[in-house]
This record gives sequence, C-alpha cells and structure tokens, in this order.
Amino acid sequence: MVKERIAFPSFSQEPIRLIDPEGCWVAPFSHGLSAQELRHFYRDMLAARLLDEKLVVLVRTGRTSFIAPHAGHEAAQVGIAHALRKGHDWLFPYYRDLGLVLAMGVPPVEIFGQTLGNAADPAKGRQMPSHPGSRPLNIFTVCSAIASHIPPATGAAISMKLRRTHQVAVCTFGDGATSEGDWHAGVNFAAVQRAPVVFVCENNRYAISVNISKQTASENIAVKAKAYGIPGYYVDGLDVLASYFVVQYVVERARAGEGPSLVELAVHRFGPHSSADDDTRYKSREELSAERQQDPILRYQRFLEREGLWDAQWANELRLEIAKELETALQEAQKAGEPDPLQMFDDVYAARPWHLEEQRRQVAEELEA
Amino acid sequence: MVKERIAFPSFSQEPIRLIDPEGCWVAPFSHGLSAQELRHFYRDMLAARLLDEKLVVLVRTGRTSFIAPHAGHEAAQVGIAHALRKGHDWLFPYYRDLGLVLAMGVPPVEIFGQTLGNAADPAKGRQMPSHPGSRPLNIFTVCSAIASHIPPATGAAISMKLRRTHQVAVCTFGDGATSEGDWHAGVNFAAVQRAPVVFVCENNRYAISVNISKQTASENIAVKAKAYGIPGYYVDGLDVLASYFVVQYVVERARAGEGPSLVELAVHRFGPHSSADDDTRYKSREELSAERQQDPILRYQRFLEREGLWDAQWANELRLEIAKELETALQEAQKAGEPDPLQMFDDVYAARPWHLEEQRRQVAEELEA
Amino acid sequence: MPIVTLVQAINMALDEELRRDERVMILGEDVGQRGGVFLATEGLQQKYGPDRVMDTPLSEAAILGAAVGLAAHGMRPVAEIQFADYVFPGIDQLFSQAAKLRYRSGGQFTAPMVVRMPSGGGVKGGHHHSQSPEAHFAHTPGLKVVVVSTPYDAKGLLKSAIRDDDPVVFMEPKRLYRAVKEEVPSDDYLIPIGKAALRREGRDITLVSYGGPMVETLKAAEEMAVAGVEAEVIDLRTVMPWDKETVLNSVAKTGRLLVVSEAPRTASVASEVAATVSEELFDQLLAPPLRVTGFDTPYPLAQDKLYMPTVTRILNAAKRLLDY
Amino acid sequence: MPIVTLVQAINMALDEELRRDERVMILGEDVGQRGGVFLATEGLQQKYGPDRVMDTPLSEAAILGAAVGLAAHGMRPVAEIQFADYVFPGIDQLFSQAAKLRYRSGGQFTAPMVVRMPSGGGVKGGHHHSQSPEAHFAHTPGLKVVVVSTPYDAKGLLKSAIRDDDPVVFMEPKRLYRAVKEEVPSDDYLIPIGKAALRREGRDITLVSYGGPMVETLKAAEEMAVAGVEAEVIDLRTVMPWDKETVLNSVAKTGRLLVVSEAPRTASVASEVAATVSEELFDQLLAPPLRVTGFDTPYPLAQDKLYMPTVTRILNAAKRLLDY
Ligand SMILES: Cc1ncc(C[n+]2csc(CCOP(=O)(O)OP(=O)(O)O)c2C)c(N)n1
Ligand SMILES: Cc1ncc(C[n+]2csc(CCOP(=O)(O)OP(=O)(O)O)c2C)c(N)n1
Ligand SMILES: [Mg+2]
Ligand SMILES: [Mg+2]
Repeated sequence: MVKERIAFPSFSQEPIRLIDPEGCWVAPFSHGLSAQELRHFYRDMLAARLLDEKLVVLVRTGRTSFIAPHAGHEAAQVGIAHALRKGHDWLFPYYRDLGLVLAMGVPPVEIFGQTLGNAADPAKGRQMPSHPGSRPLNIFTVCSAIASHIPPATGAAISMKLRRTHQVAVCTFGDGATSEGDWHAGVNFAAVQRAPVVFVCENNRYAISVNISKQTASENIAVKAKAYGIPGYYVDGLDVLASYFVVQYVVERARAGEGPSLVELAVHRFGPHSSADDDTRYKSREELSAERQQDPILRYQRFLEREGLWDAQWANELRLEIAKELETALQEAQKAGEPDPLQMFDDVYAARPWHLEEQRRQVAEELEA
Repeated sequence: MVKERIAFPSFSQEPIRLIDPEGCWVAPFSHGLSAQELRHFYRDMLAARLLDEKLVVLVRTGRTSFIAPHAGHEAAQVGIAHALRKGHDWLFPYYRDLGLVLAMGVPPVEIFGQTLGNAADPAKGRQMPSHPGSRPLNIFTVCSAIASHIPPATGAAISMKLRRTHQVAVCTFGDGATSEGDWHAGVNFAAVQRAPVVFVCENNRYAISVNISKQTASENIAVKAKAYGIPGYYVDGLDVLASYFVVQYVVERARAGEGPSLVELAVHRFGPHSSADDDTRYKSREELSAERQQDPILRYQRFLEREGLWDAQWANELRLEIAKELETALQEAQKAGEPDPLQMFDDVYAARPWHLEEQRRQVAEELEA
Repeated sequence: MPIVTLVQAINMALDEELRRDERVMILGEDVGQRGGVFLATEGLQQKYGPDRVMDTPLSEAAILGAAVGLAAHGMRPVAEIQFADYVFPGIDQLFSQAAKLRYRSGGQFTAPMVVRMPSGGGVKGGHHHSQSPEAHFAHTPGLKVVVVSTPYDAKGLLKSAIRDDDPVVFMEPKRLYRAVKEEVPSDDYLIPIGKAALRREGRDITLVSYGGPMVETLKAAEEMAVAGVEAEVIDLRTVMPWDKETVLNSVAKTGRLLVVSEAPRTASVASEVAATVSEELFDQLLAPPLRVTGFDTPYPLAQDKLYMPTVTRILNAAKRLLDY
Repeated sequence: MPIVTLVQAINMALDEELRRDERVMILGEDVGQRGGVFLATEGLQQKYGPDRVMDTPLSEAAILGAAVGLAAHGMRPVAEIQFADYVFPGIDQLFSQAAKLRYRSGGQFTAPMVVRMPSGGGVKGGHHHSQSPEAHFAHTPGLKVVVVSTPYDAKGLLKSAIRDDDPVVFMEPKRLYRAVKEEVPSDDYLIPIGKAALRREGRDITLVSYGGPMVETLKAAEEMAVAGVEAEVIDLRTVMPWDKETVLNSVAKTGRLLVVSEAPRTASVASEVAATVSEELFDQLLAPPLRVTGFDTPYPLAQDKLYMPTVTRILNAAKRLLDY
C-alpha cells in the first residue's frame, strides 16, 4: 500500500497537513484509501462528536458529575485509532480520549457505565468519568495524574521488545503533560532502549487555563524530541488523514525496531477544560469562535465532497444510526444499578489481607444494621 | 573588555575550544586577559587538584568516610568559578564540585570541616563529605538527591528577576542528572520565566558506572536546550578558558535579562565515582589512561608556556604554597573536635517543638548517665 | 464583619498578605487568570500582577522546587498544589529540599514557604481528587502541617503559615470550601500553628479530629448530647506539631479517646495520637483509645460517602468506648 | 549449605528467580556491569544479559514507572532503587500507578513488581543514605512492604515477593548487608509475606521490631535474660500487612509491648503497632505499649549511631515497662 512507503519530515517548521481547510488533498502522494475506509474515518469522528455532546448533556442533567469534552480533538483521536492494530497494540490514553477509545472499539455501554460509575463500568466505579480502560482491547486504564502513564507506556514497550511480540505502545497526552518530570523520564528511557512506543501529544495549547506560552518556551512540542535523539513530527491534528498517516508511519517504524517517536497533533479544545471549568475566564469569545470555525469534521466533510463521497442523506442516516446506538447503550448502562458497596474492599490486592477483611466486615455490619 | 563582546555559537557540532590539546590558542579573537589573570586560572586548577589528592588520602587513611573526586573536572570548575561575581551571584553546586567551591572562595578549613563532619563544619556535620555550602558566598548547600537542586536554582533566579537584584544563579550537575524529572521541570520553568539562571553540565560521560549511551540517546547534552527554547553550548571542558568565556558569556546574557542557557562542559572523571566505588568494574584501563593523557591542567600549562608565562620554579613554589595552605587548614579543622551531639535536634525548625524537646531531653539524660 | 466561606477566607488571607509584604507571592497551576480551580486565588493576579500571582507549567516539582529557591533567596512563596493527590510527582522537593534545607546547611539556608492544597474526599473525586496525605508530611521532619476546618481558622492560620520561618503544608478540605459561612474579621489576626481548638466542652469522652471529618464529629457529639453524653471535641488544626497538651488534658478528664480522621488508617496521624495517649495516660484511661478513619483502600468513587468516617461510625465507636 | 551474607542471599534469590522464570528481569541504576553499588546484582548481567539485567538512566520515575508497564504487560520486574532515600523522585509511580492499578481498573490490569531498596542508617550516610521510609509505603493502600533482617529470610521473602501478584516494596537494611553470615539453602524455598518470625521466646515482655534494629533488640533481650527477664522477640519481617495475630498472641501472654524501629517516630509503623495493640488488648496490658524509634529529625551524619535505637535505649524503655 502507498501509505507504507511515505516518509514524513521530522521537525518541520509548518505542520504536516494532507487536507487543507478547504478540504483539498494537498499531499504529493495519493492517499490510496478506499471509499469505505475514507467513510469510516468520517463515521468515527461523527460518533466521537455525538458521544461528546451526549456526555455534556449527562452532566447538565445531573446524571453524572464530570466530563472532559474532546470536541475539537476528533480528527487527531480518530487518526490515532486507525493507525493502531486494535486489540494487538497497546494504548495508554489520557482523560480527554473518549473519542479515541470509542474509535478503538470500546463498547459505548462501557463508556457510559464508566461515566455513571455504576455496575456497567468494567472498572467497578472506582474512578471519575473520562477514565476508561479495557483489558481485552489493551487499553491501559486512564490515571488522573497527568503524565504518570508515560513511564508505564515505556515499560510495556520494553516488554514488547524483549519478548518480540511485534506490538507497539501508543501513548497520548496533552501539551501540559510535557512539563511533568515523568514525561521526560519516560520518553528518555524509551529512546535509550529504542522501545516500540509512540508518544502523541494532543496539543490544544491550553492546560486548563494555562496557555502554552506559559507552559514551555520551546517553538513547538515536536522539537522536544531532539532532547532524546528521536524524531519529532509536527502535524495538523485537525486533519484526520495527516494524523492517521503520520501516526501510522511512526507506529510501523517502531514496530520495525527503529525506536520511539514523538508526534504533535495540533488541535483545538472547543469546550471548557471539563464540566467543572469556566473557560470564559481565560479564553476570549473571539479566540473560541475562530477555533470553532476550524471544525475538523467539517474540514473532512469538504474533503469527502471533493472526493465525491459525500452525500447529505448518508450523513444524516449515519448521524441517526450513531445517535440511536449511543442512546441504546446509555439506556443499557443506566439499567445496571449501583455497584455493590462492599466492592470497595476488592482489588486493593489480589487477596484481602486481615486488615481489609476487618474493615470490610465493619462496613458489612453497618450496611446490615 | 574583549571577552564581553564575544558571541559563541549555540548547538555546535564540535565542542567550543579556545586552547587546543597542544596548548595553542585557536580562537579567532584574542583573550585579552592579563598575565595575572591567566596565572590565577592555573593556581585555582592546581589548588583543586591538590585538594582532591589530599581528600583521597584522608579517605585512604581512614580520617573520613567518603569523597567524590573531581580530578579531571578542574578546568570546567575553575572556568565556572571565574565567570561568576563571587558573593553576589548564587551557585547551586553538586557533590563533585569541591574544586569549584574552593575557587569560589570557600575557606579550605570549612571544606575539611565538612569532610570530617566535625565542629569546623559550618553545617554542623549533618551531611556526608562533598556536600559544601556557604551562606556568605551564596553557595546553596549541596543536596545528595541528584537534580533536586535544579528547581530551587530556578526559583532563586525568579526571585532575582522579580526583585531586580542583578544576580545570576549558576547551577551545576552531571550528565546523569539530566535524566531526572526534576531537571526537566526546573529547566523548563526557568525558560518560560526567562529567569537569570545558567545550567552547567559537567559531562564526564558516566553516572557512577552507567555510560552516557545508556543515559540518553541525544547527540549530546547541549542539544537538550532545544526542548526548552533556550540556547545550548557544547564546550570542551578540559579547556579552562573555553569554559570560562562561554559560562561568562551566558551568565552576562542572563544578567542582561535574556534568560537561561544550558552549557555542557565535556570533561573526564579521572578517579572512581567516589571512594566507595571501584571503576575497574566498568571502565577499561585503556579508556582510563587515554583520558588521563588529556589532563586539563597540563593543557593549560602548555598554553602558559606558549604565552611565555610558564616557569617551573614558579609552579613549584605555587604547589608548595598551596600544599601548605591546605595542610594548615586541615590541621585547624582537625582540631575542632566533634560537634555537640545534642545539635542533632537543632535546625529541624526555627524553634524546637515539644516533641523534639522531649526527644532531646531523653538523649541529654542518656548522655549524662 | 464579612460572612464568608472557607475558600473566601483563604482568598482574604492571601490578599492581605500580598498587600502587607511584598516578598509574598503565589505560584501554581491555574492560579492566575483562572483564579485557581476552586477560586481560592480569584482576583489576585488582576490585583497584584502575573509576577506575584504566577501561573506555572504543569509540574509539581517545578512549583515546589521553585518555591524552595524563592524562599531561600528571600521571598515568601505560597505554592498551590491543585489537589493534594498531585503533590507526589513533586514530593521530593518537599522531602529532600524544603524539609531538610535548614538542617543540612546547619541553619545557613531556610525555606519559609507555604504549600496550600485542597485535600480530602466527599466531592465525588475518585482516588485522585480525594486523598488526605497528611501522614506523609507529619512523618517527615522539617515540615509543619496544618489542616483547617473553619473559615475563621483558615484565615488566621494561613497568615501564620505565611509568616512562619519554616515550610508549612497547608491543607484545605475541599468539601468544606463552600459548606459553611461564618464571620471573619477583615483585619489582621493570627492563629498560632501548633494550637488545637476546643470546639465543645464535655466530660464523658474526648473526640479528637481535624479537617473534613470535624463536621461529622461535631454532629456525632450533638447526637450524643441528646442522649445525655457530653463529648469534648478537639480540632487539632495543626497535625505537626500536634497539640499534645490540649489532648492529654482532655483525656485526663474524660478517660476516653476517639480519634477521627478520613485518611487511611495504617500509620496515620490518628495512630500517632492514639499511641501517644495510651503511652502517656495509661492509668487514667477507662477504655482503649479508638480510631475511626478512612479505610486502607484507594479512595473509591462509587463509595465516596461510605469511605469517610460517617456519623454512625463515630457514634458506634463512641458507644464501644462508653460501654467499655 | 552455603554460608552467606544478607546481600549474597539477595543475589542468590535474584539469580534463582531469573533462571526459573524468564519473565523475571532486573532494572535500576548501576545494576548491570557494576553489579549494583552494594553488589546485590553482581554477576547477573554477565549471566543473563543486558536485557534482563538492565542499567537504566538516572531516574527513579523511569525505573518505577517502566516496572509498572513491564509488569502490566506480563513481565515480573525487580526494580532497584539505589538507596531508599531516592525513591521520592519516583514515588508517584508507586503511589498513583503501581499501588492503584488493580483498583482503578477493577482488576483488569495489575502490577506484579518488586521494588528493592537498601534502607536504614548506621553506615555514616547522612540524611540521604540512611532513611527508613517504610511508613510512607505502609500508609499507601495497594502496596505490600517487606523489611528483612536475616540472610535466610531475605532469600525466601524476595522469592515470595517476585512471585507475588501485587507490588511489593522490599527493604534491605544496608547495615546488615555484610554484618552476619548464616546458612542459606541453595534450593528453592519461600517465606510467606505477612508472617512474622518469633526470634526468641519469653514471657515477661514482648519486643517487636524489624529490619536493622533487630540486632539491638536481640542484644537487649540477651542482656535482659542475664538479669532474669525473659523477653519474647518478634521480627515483623512484613510491615504491610503486618502479622497482628502473632503480636497479639505474644502480648496477651506478656502484657507488655515495646516496639523498636529506626524510622522517625511520628505516624510510623511503630505507632500503628502500638495503637492497635492498645486497642485490642487494653485489659490484658500491664503497662502502656511503648516505642523506641528514630527521632523526628532528618538523619544526621555526625550522630549516626545516636540517632538509631541503641541497646541502652531499648533497655531503658523495657525497664520502664517492667517497673510499671
Ligand atoms: C500531576 C497532576 N497535576 C495536576 C493535575 C490537574 N489537572 C488536570 S488536567 C490539567 C491540565 C492538563 O492539560 P493538558 O496536558 O494540556 O491536557 P488537556 O486537558 O489540554 O487535553 C491539570 C493541571 C493532574 N491531573 N495531575
Ligand atoms: C535521586 C538520586 N538517585 C540516585 C542517586 C545515587 N547516585 C549518586 S551519584 C550518581 C551518579 C551521578 O552521575 P552524574 O550526574 O553524571 O554526575 P557525576 O557523578 O558523573 O559527576 C547516582 C546514581 C542520587 N544521589 N540521587
Ligand atoms: Mg492541553
Ligand atoms: Mg557523570
């Protein structure tokens, strides 16, 4: 396939872009993707957007307590998802990646279960919403502590290398995460070991309220790769195919034993940082509306139009189909009910030591009383 | 002065070198230093070497428990010391910097007091040898935890900037230190704040036994500056004048409000990591003897010879003079005696809370019994 | 006198100290324009500028370590850690640098800094927005540790912390931020670090707590009063150094001690208070000192309310003590 | 049966486990060619290659975090932290990742890893080569914590730790590394995590200790025996979960408890044991449970010997208990 042969330039001044804002294919090679494949990208982006909207409603209507909206990140997230071998490669996502994990194949009922923190959550309601994970899909359960998953991604990749599993670990994070010491430690070790791991920054230029100018003085995120002797790619993350092709390129590079890469996908965060945030305190309406005009889904729609693959009726039906699918999953998740309160004492260790037995017994008695 | 006007290239492929191994001045500018100044560099390097030798003897003869030898680092350390405004600028050194702190003006008796951990130690014998510090000289007391002094150096520099004190903070560390998360966090924050701090790596290519190839995959240390949007200078740290001129250049750049820099001074570590180490386990005799042939003091001697400033008798007298000075200081330090055991309970807080009073009373009673 | 919430009292204290002493400054994630995620620093950057109320990169090591350097160089930094749970990526700066700087330098250098952090559970935060890590700090010589529970105290103690010559970890139970309002003088007053507050007098049993669970402890005491049992309630306020004298005086009177804390039980501040009291008042105890604490599990989202000491749990333990 | 030191026993255990299970690997600073700064991993890289005995960059977060990922992916990593004092720059990987991975994923992912670290004082190491941070680990749900004191135990417990399905912090008192030699079988044996060892039987007083101060505790017991007092001596070996049953059984018999540990006193493992015993055996105690611990100061170089529990200090406290 064509895409396997394309080499992308590292450390470019301008972001790598394959589709321009008008939807024109601007790359010097042909994408080589089938109509079905191209439509699949659209479907996944649309599903990500609809999921986001639905989650926002769940918060507004008091059915869950928290959400970290990913609108604006869809092209990046769907591009990443398509670049992995699902269920084979490992994903180390962060809390803004619900669009990504959906595209990876996590069943919506699990996403809603996690969001509701109820018995439909495979993780037993232990964490806040936006913290998915899936053992069958090799999606390492999200941890709130920013950048704390970077060294584990490196470790998993070292294991892949030592055991020759031909897997790749893909690890995502925001621009703010790059300031953490653990980020540095993890990327550096991966580079020394030439471990098959790809670090992908979803750079929305804000860490909650902190603009990237106060986060780092480097010209961009990709250039930070120079500190580790690995390639860094600066990519337009509003372009789903650029995101896809570049991530796929470095994933296969890693799989071939050529070591880690850093990819920066420049995106926008259309919503507030989270449902607990008020972005009007630090982002001007002008900035926000300028960003929203660069909707990654709209850009891709224009591309499909130019490719002759767009059809309003198809899109509408798709929208309805996804909406229904999500609604069915939500209904199902809502039926699950509260997790057993005594599960509080499970999974601390493989088996409960005496002190947890005692503490559990106390609560069991209280609940009976 | 000439030296103020020289701009050095950042991110050079080859190390910046002003004096070549044969002692020839190879720079395209004249150094503009007086005979006295040039001889001062020699004196300080020689003193550093003699101090090192003396400390090694103290360990061998059981008079102290530990030492981290700095032989091979003298040119780098003396270069740094001469680039600072002593007593005005702040130094954040690490444990291999006894040659540096000596050149900064820390009285040898204090160095020996700290080495013996006795009452001659201004820090009351609280830490292992090789952990100097001096309030009057603004030398931040060394902390064993590698790279933990990087963020504090950044903080002090931010204070200097906010209060317009026209000071600069110079922070030194080894190549291994650059892998720590705190190193990254501290350098990044300094760069964002454009704080007047200079980060200087004494790169001897080993962290105890770990060769730099297992430490980082970056082409050198200086290039890591790119991750922070600050200049990085790759310098021959066996060349005292290159070390001096480059560090001075970036110190004055920082003082002028142009922000931090990273300087890599490439050196050798002639001895084992510490008196507790056995470097034959990981360094071949060939490597070691090849390194020792590149003695920074000898190179500078050749330079002085070419400048017509070398005189064997002068050098001999100097050596005797320094040796005597050190011996006198050692004698004096040895006289100081053990610190008061009850000082164990001082300086935990500004005043002793009840629990430390109780614990102190207990020990006082034991000591009386 | 303004009637304010705990988080507003924090804001008042910061505002006043920034005004009073130009060495005082604030640094942390989102403390500037955003005013902090809980609005503790709201309006302060607008008033004092971005140099004195400084947004930092996302790195707790940078925040805490820079605070050490700022303090050593003569400033009075107040560092904010966005949630107590996130202190750990930077904790070596507290443990190796801040806590030991005075000691290792023989008193030559010091780190008079405050580290503010919202702590504790009860806000559906899951295990990274609910922890109570005070035991880690209390176990580390060189740090002082304050945990507030009322707006009035919060202001007076934060001012004391800022003027203290040692590093002070200042914990603010986030579930109390807006839970109550009370009168807080708008002028300068200090509450000493290391002094407990007697919240209620009683002769039958001593309840010692601090921070978030003060609410449940006081409620339990009221319920006990209805049943004719007079509990003495002590709010430690400072857990390092904790006010042993006040606690011992009370237990010497009541003969019964119950310590209430929402941190995990093992090797906790509650363990310390219980162990010390049995050591020193053995003969005067009518029953064994008991503890009601958080459980030795990570903090679970789904059991957010069940994890923390409930009024029932406190009453049950008190009953055990009274029936002993 | 070979007669070996504690550090050699560690080396034997590692060697055997590397041989037994190819998922086992070692990573840390200087563990390779150098064989570790204490030679605990001597010869292992030569034998198993640099992939299975891996030198890492100088970053505890990289070591501990990579271990989490290695373990989650199916390896059995044994991470070495060069000195316990240096765990703090990487401790968030233990606290946020390793300790909580099983919990936060609802059991989907786990981190079966061992974190070895030389701990404790007595080697003129000053405050960064002498600390005993076990309370921090014991206070963190999800971690198991072992502190060894004999070569035989060290081998059997390390093997158990490597085969354990949970993260185990494995502390090795460095002053005991070469202090004693004993017979250690060269074949496979396991000592269960969570079980204390009765080092000496007695009926007059129970001495509970672990790690380094086991030496002084046993010496004190011998001196007491000379004076006709029979002390029962328990070596906890595991401090999380600690063996409450063995301790309670002993104190029920003797009525007197002295806990000895060299870690700082406040909110320590010693506090936990003392608090629990008074809680559970109040009526059977003849005297208050006492603690002999390290002081609440950073570890001082000059007072290296004075800081730790001395035989005299143990005897004084025992006397207080016996005379009570
Ligand atoms: C260690 C740590 N510190 C602080 C926080 C609080 N926090 C949550 S999200 C966030 C900003 C992250 O920004 P970025 O990495 O750019 O990701 P984005 O949310 O923009 O996608 C912060 C500070 C945290 N979760 N973990
Ligand atoms: C946080 C921390 N981890 C580990 C150590 C143990 N240690 C002491 S020196 C050293 C190597 C440092 O190497 P480098 O930074 O290159 O400095 P050099 O000794 O070569 O001058 C190590 C690992 C430490 N002191 N601190
Ligand atoms: Mg961001
Ligand atoms: Mg080095």
